[in-house]
Amino acid sequence: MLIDCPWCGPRSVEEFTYRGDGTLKRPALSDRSIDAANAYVYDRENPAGDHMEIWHHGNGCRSHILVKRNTLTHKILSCELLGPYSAGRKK
Amino acid sequence: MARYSAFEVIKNAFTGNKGWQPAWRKPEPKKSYDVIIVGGGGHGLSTAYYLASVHKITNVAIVEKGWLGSGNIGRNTTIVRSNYLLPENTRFYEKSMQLWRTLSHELNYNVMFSPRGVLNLAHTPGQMDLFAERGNAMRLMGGDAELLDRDQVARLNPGLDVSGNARFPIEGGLLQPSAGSARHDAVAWGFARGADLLGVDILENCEVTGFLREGDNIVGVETNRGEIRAEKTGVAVAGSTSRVMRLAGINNLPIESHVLQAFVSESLKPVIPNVVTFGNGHLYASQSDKGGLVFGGSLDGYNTYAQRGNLPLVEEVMSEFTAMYPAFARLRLLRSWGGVMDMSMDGSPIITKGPLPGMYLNAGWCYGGFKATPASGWCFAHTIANDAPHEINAPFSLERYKQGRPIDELGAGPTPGYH
Amino acid sequence: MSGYRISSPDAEGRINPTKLLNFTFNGRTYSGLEGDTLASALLANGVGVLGRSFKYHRPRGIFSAGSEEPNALVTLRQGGRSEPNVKATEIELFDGLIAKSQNCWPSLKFDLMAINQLAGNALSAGFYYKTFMGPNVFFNRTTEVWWQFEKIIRRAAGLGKASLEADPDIYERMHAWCDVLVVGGGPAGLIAGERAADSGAKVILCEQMAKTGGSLVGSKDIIDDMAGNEWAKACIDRLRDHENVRILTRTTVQSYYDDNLLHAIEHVADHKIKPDAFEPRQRSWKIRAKSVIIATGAFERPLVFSGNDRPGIMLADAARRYAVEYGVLPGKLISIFTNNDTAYHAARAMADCGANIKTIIDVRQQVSGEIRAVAASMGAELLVGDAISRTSGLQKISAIHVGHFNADSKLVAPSTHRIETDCLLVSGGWSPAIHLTSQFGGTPIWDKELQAFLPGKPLQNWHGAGAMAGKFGLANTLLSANDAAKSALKSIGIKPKKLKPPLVISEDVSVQPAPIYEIRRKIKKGKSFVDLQHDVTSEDVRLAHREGFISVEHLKRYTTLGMATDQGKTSNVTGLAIMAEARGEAIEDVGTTRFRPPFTPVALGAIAGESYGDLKPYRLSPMNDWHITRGANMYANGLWMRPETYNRSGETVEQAYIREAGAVRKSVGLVDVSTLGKIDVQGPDAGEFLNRIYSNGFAKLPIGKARYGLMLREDGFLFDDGTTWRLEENHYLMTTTTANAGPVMEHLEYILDVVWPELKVSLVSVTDQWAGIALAGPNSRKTLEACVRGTDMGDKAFPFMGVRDGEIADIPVKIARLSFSGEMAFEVFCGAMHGQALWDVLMEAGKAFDITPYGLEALSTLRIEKGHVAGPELNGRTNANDLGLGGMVSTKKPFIGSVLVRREALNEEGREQLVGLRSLDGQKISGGSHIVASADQVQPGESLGHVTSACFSPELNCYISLGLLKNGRARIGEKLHVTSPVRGTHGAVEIVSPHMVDPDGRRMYG
Amino acid sequence: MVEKTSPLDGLLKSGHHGRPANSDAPADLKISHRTCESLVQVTAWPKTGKGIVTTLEKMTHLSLEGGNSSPANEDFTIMPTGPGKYLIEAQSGDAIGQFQKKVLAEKGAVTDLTHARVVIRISGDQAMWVLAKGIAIDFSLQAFPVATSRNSAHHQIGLTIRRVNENAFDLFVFTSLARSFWHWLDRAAKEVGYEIVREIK
Repeated sequence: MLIDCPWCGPRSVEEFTYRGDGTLKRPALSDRSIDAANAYVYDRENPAGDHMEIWHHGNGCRSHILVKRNTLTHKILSCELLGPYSAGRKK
Repeated sequence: MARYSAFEVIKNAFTGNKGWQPAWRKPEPKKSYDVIIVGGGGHGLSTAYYLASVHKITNVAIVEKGWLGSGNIGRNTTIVRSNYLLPENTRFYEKSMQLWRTLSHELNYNVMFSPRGVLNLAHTPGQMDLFAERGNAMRLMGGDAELLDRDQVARLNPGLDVSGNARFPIEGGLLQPSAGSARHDAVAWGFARGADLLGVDILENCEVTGFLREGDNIVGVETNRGEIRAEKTGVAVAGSTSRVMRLAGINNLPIESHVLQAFVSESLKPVIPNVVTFGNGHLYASQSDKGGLVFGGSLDGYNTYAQRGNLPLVEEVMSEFTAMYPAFARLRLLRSWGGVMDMSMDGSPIITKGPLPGMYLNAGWCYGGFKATPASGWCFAHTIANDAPHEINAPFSLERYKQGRPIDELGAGPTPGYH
Repeated sequence: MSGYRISSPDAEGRINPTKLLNFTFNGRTYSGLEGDTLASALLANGVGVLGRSFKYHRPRGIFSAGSEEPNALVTLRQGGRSEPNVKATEIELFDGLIAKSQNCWPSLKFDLMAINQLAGNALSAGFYYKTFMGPNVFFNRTTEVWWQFEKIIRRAAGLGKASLEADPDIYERMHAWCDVLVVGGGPAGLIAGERAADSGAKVILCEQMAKTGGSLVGSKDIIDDMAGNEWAKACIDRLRDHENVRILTRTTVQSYYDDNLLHAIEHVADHKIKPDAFEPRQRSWKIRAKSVIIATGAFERPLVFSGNDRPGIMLADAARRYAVEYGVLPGKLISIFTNNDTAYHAARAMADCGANIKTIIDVRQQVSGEIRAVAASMGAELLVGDAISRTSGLQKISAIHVGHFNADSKLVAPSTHRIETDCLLVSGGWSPAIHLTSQFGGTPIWDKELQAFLPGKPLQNWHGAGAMAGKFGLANTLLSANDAAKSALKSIGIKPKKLKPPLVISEDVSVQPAPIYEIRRKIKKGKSFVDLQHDVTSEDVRLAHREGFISVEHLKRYTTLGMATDQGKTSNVTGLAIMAEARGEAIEDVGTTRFRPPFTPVALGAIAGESYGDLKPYRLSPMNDWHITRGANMYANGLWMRPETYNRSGETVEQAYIREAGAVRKSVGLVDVSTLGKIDVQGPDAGEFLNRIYSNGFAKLPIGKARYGLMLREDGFLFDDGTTWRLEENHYLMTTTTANAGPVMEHLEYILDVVWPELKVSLVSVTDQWAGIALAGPNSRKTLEACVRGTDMGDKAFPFMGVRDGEIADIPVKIARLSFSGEMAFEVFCGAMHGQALWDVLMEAGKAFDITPYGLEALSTLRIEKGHVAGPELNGRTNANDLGLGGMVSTKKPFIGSVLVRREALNEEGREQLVGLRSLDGQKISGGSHIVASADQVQPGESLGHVTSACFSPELNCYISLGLLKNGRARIGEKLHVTSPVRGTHGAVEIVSPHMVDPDGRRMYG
Repeated sequence: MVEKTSPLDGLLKSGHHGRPANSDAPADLKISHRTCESLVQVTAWPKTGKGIVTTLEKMTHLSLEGGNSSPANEDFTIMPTGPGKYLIEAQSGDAIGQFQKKVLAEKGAVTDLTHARVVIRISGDQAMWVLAKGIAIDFSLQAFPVATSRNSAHHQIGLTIRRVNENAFDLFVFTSLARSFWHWLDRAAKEVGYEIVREIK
C-alpha cells in the first residue's frame, strides 16, 4: 500500500505502523465513568468498507495520519495530518 | 451411506468408483429448525455435529453463504497444539487435543491428525525461563511438555542454524510431543459428513441478510433463500463476525478483522519432521504429507476483509524462515494466500450465550481457530443446548474485557493486532 | 522421443550455433549450445524421459517450453547451491551444468514406486480420507494407526530433495519507481514500451527470457517490411538507448500488490555456474508503477484422452518454439491432434525447419479450405472429425489409435487405425495469462468464442495488451498494445505522442477452438490425465462430482488438481470444463479458483533479500568493544547486545555474577546502562503531560530532581517504569526500560498527536545521544569525588534522587543519584561519543576501591535482592497493586489508565501478588518454576503462582527469587515449594517480603 | 573539548572495495564518514512557529521556504524532518548554546543530537542505485531534488538523507545502529565497487 503522508508525500506502507481505529474519542480527563472508558478501550466498529484509521509515520516524519481506507479493496480515499499541525486545528 | 474403510476403497476400485455417495446432502431449507448455526466453517460444522451426536438435537441447519469450508478452515497452516500458559486456555485446548485424538474414528473420516510434536525455539536464557514457566504450567495441568537444550533441538530438526553465530542463536526449545497437525479440509468434510448423517441440514450458498426478531429475541434469519426461523441461533463466522452481528443491531464488539498470510513451498522429500516456531518473531512451519512446507508469520497489521496481504509481511516471514533454516534460501515459494482473522482484545476466544436473547456467539479466534475446532464445537453445542456455557468455556465471556478479566496470553494489552 | 538438432540451426533464434556447452544429466555428459534451455539441449540429445509423476510414478517427458511445464522437473547443481523442482524449460544452459531427475528410485528407468499404477482406481482422488483409520475397536480408538502409515506415505511423497547445507549465494532487494511498467517483452510489450518512452514516460520493461522478442523470435512475419525478428531486435536496441527506459531481462513479474506495487525477481546469475564476486544470485525488484501494461501472452492447453501422458506428447506451440528458436525437432515421425487452427501453423513452421509432419487429426467436424491447404503444403495426412482413442508405447509414445469422433456424445468410436509416431503434438485452445490481474481480486470473465477466461474489470491502474487480453494474432496484438499504451499514458496525465501503428504482414490465424476438452471412450481403457504432475484424471473430477465436491474450491482440494508446481497453468480450465459437463452447467457458472502470488515459484532467499543472513540490525552501546575485549559474552536484549558477565578464566556464569554482585555490595562496581530508552521531553506543557501519563504525581517535581514513575496502559495494567529527571523549567529527560523504549515513544507520540494535540510538548529520542554508566556500591560516591569537578557530591548538596551537571576529565556529564541495586549509586550520562573515555576515567578513579565492571546477570541479582521489579514482573498481565506499587497510583489526579485501574476485578481476592522466595534446602530456584504447596515432586498439585526472576544472593548467601503468588502478601512467612517438572527440580522455600536486602533503603538515602 | 569517537572509526579502510574497477567503466562511487561538530533538533509549535523560523534564518543566514527544502552554507545545514521540526548541523562546536538561548526565547524546544548521529557521505553516479537497494524512496532528481532532505529508513534503521548535489547524499544514521547500517551499505556498494575516501567536500 502507498500512504500519502501529508508532510512527506506518498510513501510505502513499510515506513508506517498501524495505530488502529481513528473514530475513537478518549473521554475527557474529568470523566471518571468506567463504562465510557471501557467503550473507548474495547469497542470497535470494525466495518467491512470505508474505515477511518490512524497510521504513524514511524520511519518518516513521525507524525500521525488519519487515513480513510476501504477494508474490502484497500483503496485509500483520504489522508489527513493529526496533531498540533493538523489542518483541522486552529493554527 | 457405506462406512469408509480400506475394504470399501478396494471394493469400489473394482467397480470404477461408481458406488460412492455424496459426502453430504444438499437439501432445500426448511421453514424452521430447533437451532440455526450461521457459518459453515470448521466451528459451525463441529457445533452442529456435537449438537446432534452429544445432545441429540438433530433438527439443526447450518447456513453458509458460500461453499462449506471455504473460509479459514480451508486456508490455515493446520497446526494443532495446546501449549498455552494461562489455565483457561490450557484447559480449553487440552479438551480439543482429547477430541482430536479420537476424531477420525468418531467421524469415520481420516482427518490425518498427526502427533508429530510442536517445538518452540528459544534464543536467550530469559526466553528459556519463560518457556519453562509455560511448560511447567502445562505439566501441572496434566499436559506434556519438555524443555530441550540446543543439541536436542539440533538432533530433532536437522538444518536449523544451531551454529551459535546466527543473529538470534538457538538456546533451546519447548517441545509438546503430543501436538502436531491435521488435514484442514478433511476436518471440514469429516464434520460435515458426520453432521449430515445425523440429520443436520447443510445449506450452502445461503447467505444471511438479516435476523428475524420478536422484540429483543432473535427468532431466526433472513437469507437469499428465504426466511428460516429457529428458537436458537448460533453465530460462528470468525472474520465476518462484526459484519454479521451488525445485521442484528450489534455495532460494536471487542474484535478487529485482520489478514493473516500463509505460504506453501514446492513439494519436497521430508525435511521438517514436526512443527517448529521461531522464537524472535512470529513464524511457524511444518511440512504437509504431500511434501510442501506450510508456514506463516505475523498479521499484516491493519483491518481488512480482503483475504490478501501485502509484500512487507511476506519479506519479514521469508527473512525469519531463512534465518532459521539458511539451507532453505534456495527452496521456492509455490503459493501464498490470506485469511481474515477475528482478532480479540486479549488474544483469546469468545464462546458465550447472547449478546441478545435467543442468540449465541462464537468468535475472537485470532490465529488459533483451527486447533480449537473440535473443542469450540463441543463447548458451543453445550452452551446452545443448555442455554448456559460449560465450565471450560465460561471464562470466554463477552463481558470479561469490561470486567477487567482479560485472558491475555502474551500480555500485549487491548490492541487486537498485537496478539 | 527421438529429438535431434537440425543440421544448420539459424542464428536468428535464441541459440548461438557456434558456442558448445557441456552439461551432465543423471551422470551422463551431453553437449548443447549457448542459449539452449536444459530442455532444448536434452531434446537435441534425444533424451525423452526426465522424471516420474507424483502418485503413479508414470514416466514424464518435456511437455512445454516455458513456466507452464508440469513434467520436466530436475534437481540442479550440488551442495549448498543444489535446488530441487527446477523446470528444465526454465534453466538457461551453462558450461558445467549438473542436473539429475527426482522422485524416482532406484533409477529413472526402473522406478519401484511405479507399482502404484497397479492399485489403479484404489488410489483415485481422496482415497486417503476414507482409510488408514484402522478398525474402530475399543483399544484402537485413537488415530495412532494413521500416524504409523503417515511416516511411510511422507517418505514416498514429495518431489525433489532439499539440501541441508547453507546457501552460499547472496540476494538483494531493489526499489524502483516508474510511470509505466511493461510486463512482457514480446511484440505487444515492445510496442507499448516504445510508445510510452517516446511520449516521455519513465518506463521499466520486464521480460522472463534472456532475450526479448517473444513469439517474434525466429518468426517469418513482416513488420514495417522487416522480418519480425529484425524488427524486435531494432526495437529493443532503440529502447536500450532511451535514457528513461530500463530493460530487465531474465526477470519475472511475480506479484501485484496494492497501489501498483509489483514484485519482480531478476535472475542475475542463474545462467552461470555461480555468481561473480560480489554479484547477487537474484535481485528482488519492488517496482512502484503509476500505470502497468500487462502483455504476458497466453498458455496453450492440451486435450484430454486416454494415455495422454506418455513422454513424446508435447504442446504444439512448444514444439514450434523448439524448432524455430532452438533448432531442435522433437521427433522424426510427428503427428498432431488439435481442435483449432493454430496447431496447423505451428506444424507449418516446423516443417519449414525440416520436420516430418506425418498426420494431423482434427476433432472438429469440418475445417476451412485454407487450413486444408496448409496441411497439404506439408504433405501431412489430414483426418477431420476423428480423435485419438488411446496411445501406446513403453517408456515413450510409439503409436496412436484413431477413431471417428461423435460431436454429440463426445465419444470416440473404437479405433479404426493405428498410426506410428514418436512425437504427438496436442493443442486444445489457449488460456490468456491473466494471473497478475486476478491476484488482488479481479474476477475473470468467460469468453465463449475463445473458450477462455479474459481479465476482469481493472481494480487498479493496469491496461491489458495482446493475447493476455484475448487479442490473438500479430496485427491484433500490436493494435491492442498501441491502445494500451495510449490509455496508460492518459491515465497518468502524459500526452501520448502521435505514433503510426506498424504495417504488419502475417497470416491471420483463427484461435477459436471447438468447445471440446476431453475425448471419452464408451468402454474405459487406460487413464486420461488432466493434471500431469499430480496424476489427476478426468475420472477423478467426475468422482469428486459424485461425492458432492462440486464447487471449484472443493474440486481443487479434493483432487489436488492445479496444486502442483505448475499451479494448473495448462490444466485448470480443462478441469473446470469437465466439472461443468458433469454438473450439466456452463463453465462460467462453475466459477474459477483465485490466482494467487507468485506467478511462478520464487526462491525464499530472494524475497528475504539482504536480510538473508542479517535478520535484524544490532544496536551497540558506545562501550561495546571494551566489553568484548574484557571477555564478556554478549547476548541479545531486544536489538541491543549487552554483556551478561565478565568471566575471569575458568569462571562459570554463576560464579562470575556472584563475584561481580558481591564487589558492588562490598565496594563499588560500574555497569553500562546506555541501552536504557531516553526521551528528551520539552515544551510549556511538558509538566502537565508527564502528570497525565504517569500514575504517580509529577506536577510538583522540582528542577534538579529525578522521580521514579509508573506508566499504565489505558486498561489500567502496568506498561513501563523508569525515572524522569527535571533538567530545567520545561525540559525533562525521561528514561524507560530497554525493551519498551520503542513502544513507550510510540505510546507518548500517539497521545500528543491524537488524544491531546493541544498540549505543546516535543518528544525527541535521545537514546543514542547519551552514554550511561551506573556506579553502585558504598564507595561509589568516593569514586566520583575523585574525578568530578563542578558539583558538590555531599548528601546535603546532592541528595538522593538529585540531578546535577558536572565535568569529569573535561567531559560534560549529568549525574543522577538514583539506585536500581539498592546501594548508594549514581547514573552518569555523557555524550555517547565520549562514553568510552568516561568509562576509562571512572575505571581509573575506582582502582583504589577495586572497582569491578558488572554485567546484566549481576545487575539482575542486585535488583532481585532489593525487590525492584523489571521485565519479567511487568509481563503485561500485572497491575501496580499486584506488585505492591499500589501507593504510586494517584487517586487525586486523572491520568492514562486512571479510570480502568479502579475496576474491581483488578484488585479482587486471589490475584497473584509480588513476593520474595528464599530457598530452604540450598537448592537452586530454577527460572520458570511454579509455586506449589506439596513437597511431593511427582504429584506437585495445583500451581499457586510462579517464579519470575531467580538468582543466588551473595548478600544473603542463598538462592532467592521474586515471584507472583495468589494472595502473596497474605502468605509472607509460609513454607511452600517451587517445582519445575520440565527441569526436574523441586525444592522447599519460604515466602518473604520481596525487599530482601536493605528494605528501608538506608544505603541509598545515605 | 574531548575528542569524539565514532562506532565506525577504524571500520572504513581507505582504498578500493568490492567489484574491481574495470578500465572502461571505472567506479566513481566514493564513500566517506564524518562525525559532525554539532547537530541540534529545533521544534516549533504552530503559534510560535513563524517567530522561530525567522530566528533560525537570522542565525544561519539561510532562507527556509518550507516543505522539504534543505538550505545549507559554509556554517549551517537545515533539514526539515517533520511538521515544525528542523535538524540543524552547525560546523562550530558550541552552536548548541546559541540555539538554546535564541530559540527558547521564542518558546521553541532545542535538543542536542550531536552524539546521536553519524554522517556517511556517498557520491558518484551509482550512489542512487546503491541507496535504492535498501531505502524505499524515489531517488530520481524530480522526486528528490538537490538541497532537499528526506526521512526514511533501511531495515527499520531510521535515517535522514540530504541530497548534497546531483549524485551525492549525506546520510544521518543513528549512532547505535551505525555499524549495522554500514554492514549493509558496504555489502550493497561492493556489488558496484567503491572507494573509501577521507573527506569529500
